[in-house]
Amino acid sequence: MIPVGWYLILGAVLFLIGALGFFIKRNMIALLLSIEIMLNAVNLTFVAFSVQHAQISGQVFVFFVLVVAASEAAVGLALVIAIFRNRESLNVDRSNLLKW
Amino acid sequence: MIEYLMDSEFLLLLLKIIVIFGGVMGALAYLTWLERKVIARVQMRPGPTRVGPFGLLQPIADGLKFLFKEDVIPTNANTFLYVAAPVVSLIPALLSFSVIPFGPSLQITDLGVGLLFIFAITSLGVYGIVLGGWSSNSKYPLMGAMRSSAQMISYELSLTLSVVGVLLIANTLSLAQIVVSQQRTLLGFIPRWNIFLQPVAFLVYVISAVAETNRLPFDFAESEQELVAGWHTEYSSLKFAMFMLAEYANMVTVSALATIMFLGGWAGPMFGPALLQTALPTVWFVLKVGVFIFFYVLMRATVPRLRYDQLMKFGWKFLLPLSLANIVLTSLIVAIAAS
Amino acid sequence: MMQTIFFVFAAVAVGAAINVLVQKHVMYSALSLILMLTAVSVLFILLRADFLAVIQVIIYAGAIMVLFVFVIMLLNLPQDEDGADRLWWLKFLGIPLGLFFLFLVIATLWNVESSVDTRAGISGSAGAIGHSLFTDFLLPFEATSLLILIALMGAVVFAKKDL
Amino acid sequence: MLENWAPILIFFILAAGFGLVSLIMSYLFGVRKPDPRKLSPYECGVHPIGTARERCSVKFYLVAMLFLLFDIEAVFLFPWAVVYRELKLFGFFEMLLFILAILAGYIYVWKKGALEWER
Repeated sequence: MIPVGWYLILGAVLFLIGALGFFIKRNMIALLLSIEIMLNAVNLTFVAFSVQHAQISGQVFVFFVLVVAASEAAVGLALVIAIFRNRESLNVDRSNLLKW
Repeated sequence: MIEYLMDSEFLLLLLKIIVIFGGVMGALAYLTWLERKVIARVQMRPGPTRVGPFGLLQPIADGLKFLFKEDVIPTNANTFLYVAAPVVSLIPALLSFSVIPFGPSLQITDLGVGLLFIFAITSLGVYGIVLGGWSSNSKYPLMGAMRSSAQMISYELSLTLSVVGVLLIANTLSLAQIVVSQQRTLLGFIPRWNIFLQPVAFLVYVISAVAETNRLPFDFAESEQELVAGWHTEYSSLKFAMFMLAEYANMVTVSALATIMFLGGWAGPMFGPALLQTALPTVWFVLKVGVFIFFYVLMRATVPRLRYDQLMKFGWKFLLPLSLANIVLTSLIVAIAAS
Repeated sequence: MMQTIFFVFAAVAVGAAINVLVQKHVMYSALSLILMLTAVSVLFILLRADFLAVIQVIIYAGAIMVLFVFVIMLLNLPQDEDGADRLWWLKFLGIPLGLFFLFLVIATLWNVESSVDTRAGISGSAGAIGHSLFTDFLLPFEATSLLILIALMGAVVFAKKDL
Repeated sequence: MLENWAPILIFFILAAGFGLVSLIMSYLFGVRKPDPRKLSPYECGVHPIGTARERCSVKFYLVAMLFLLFDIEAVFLFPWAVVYRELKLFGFFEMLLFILAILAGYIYVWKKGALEWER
């Protein structure tokens, strides 16, 4: 039916889109969204490989990825709120106190 | 492909889908009539009487009226989201009926993860509210949307946790199998329904279910004295009707889920000829759901509204620890009984 | 039939992911991401990972994205602000590098036995995952609780102004 | 397995179709007499003051964040409950450890006052 390779290629394409978004976007929330795209692409790859090798552990790992994504979103958005309070902007280039 | 479509099994499935979809739609329409009648009786009024006998044609008249009303889209609204929000709200509400077992054979599909599917679908319902409130670009809808979505997610948590106790006993996520697991008896005469095994979970479930569907005494989304009509203040015509339909559908879903999880689903006394025997389970199921709905309506007619901070405090500081304690206790008892 | 469904939802996923980048307003990006997540969960169903498909919707679409949408509503930015874009040249660097990366990945995938039939796969039921999770992956599971604990504390500390 | 999901796709198409048809019907049949006052945002009859795009309380973020992290816990409980009969007391203690860790966070959040709604 559907070869596993298709899922892997789809995962790669999605990961690429996420990575591109991380380069292109300047809005902090959009950056976090790009990370979510990448995590999802990895999830898809995990599940595809788990099917290919007939091992459930790949799917268990998706579980852990979900937990990491959730924690990342919670803390990341808390940071976004804290930065927005100080800077009144979400542009990552404006948060440059530690640079020059 | 063509053979599959002409397959008798597929035709049966299609028939089931049509029966359930039509039945649910009709039931939802008459739920509004029932609610108005019951509330009117509680308040010593006759309720709708003009359209048809006992006002029975009232839902149809309401529907037609909605159809011909002006479809207002406020200036500054994000038009696309504003139009999409009612549909986003309605689809998940209706979709959960596709896994609910109305009888031993009257179920569209029995998923292995049926219970979680319903939770997943209902958790998407929040977006209809959030988008409706946000895209209206008006103050009351925004506040109403924030409040009611915060309320929904808070109570979704205790709702989810309360059913874990049942799962510890049933050990399956399939809704039909959960019903089947309750078909024995306790001590020989009490039906082995989970309400007797998990009274605390049932209590938590019922309270969270009322809050989850934004009904009185927890209807902060549209506490009319402060927020007008909550997130759908700006909505009119069939869009408004769709929001209402989604609300009633959610009400029926949580009632049906309560029946499945705690009240033995379609189980009930069986008697009479074979034809009656096949229809009876569905009758019992509908009756049990009906009791729940009646309770809902009675609550709306009699109980005053809480305050918003009381609601959040109650959910986070009372229901959540209570349901967690129930899980720990239940699992301990099950583990000791198993070993 | 299966292939049609696969292509439809793969196209939805890719299109929605691209739309996340294209949209000017973050709210639309977030909503587009929700669409992508749902499409990916349909793909999980095609891979017979039923349990993960619903979990993905519950956690990602039902919780993580709600948090995003809440924050966007909370800060209520009018538009995607531009301006001080000091690293504008990254765009021109990023796209060719990304395409190169994609080329590398696909070249690698070419060597994977891509003909494996997903029908012969394992069933990702709740029981199978639970069994593996609570026996083989017990330590990561318990470590997860610490991660959640730390995230809880960190988020509260950052978000609350006056503690 | 997959055959179980096909009916849901059909049901989804039916529900979505119903929604779309309703939208189109109300667009076709509804009267339309627009008027700037009618189309202005509702504000109890007076002219709207200020914008609706104001910032909300950070409380809502905290609620969503707490929900997210507790939802993860709930999601772990589901597979655990399904395989619980096989795990027996061992399963009880591993989940107790997990719940205790989360509970520590819950108590911390409570003490920090993130669950208080009023100031």
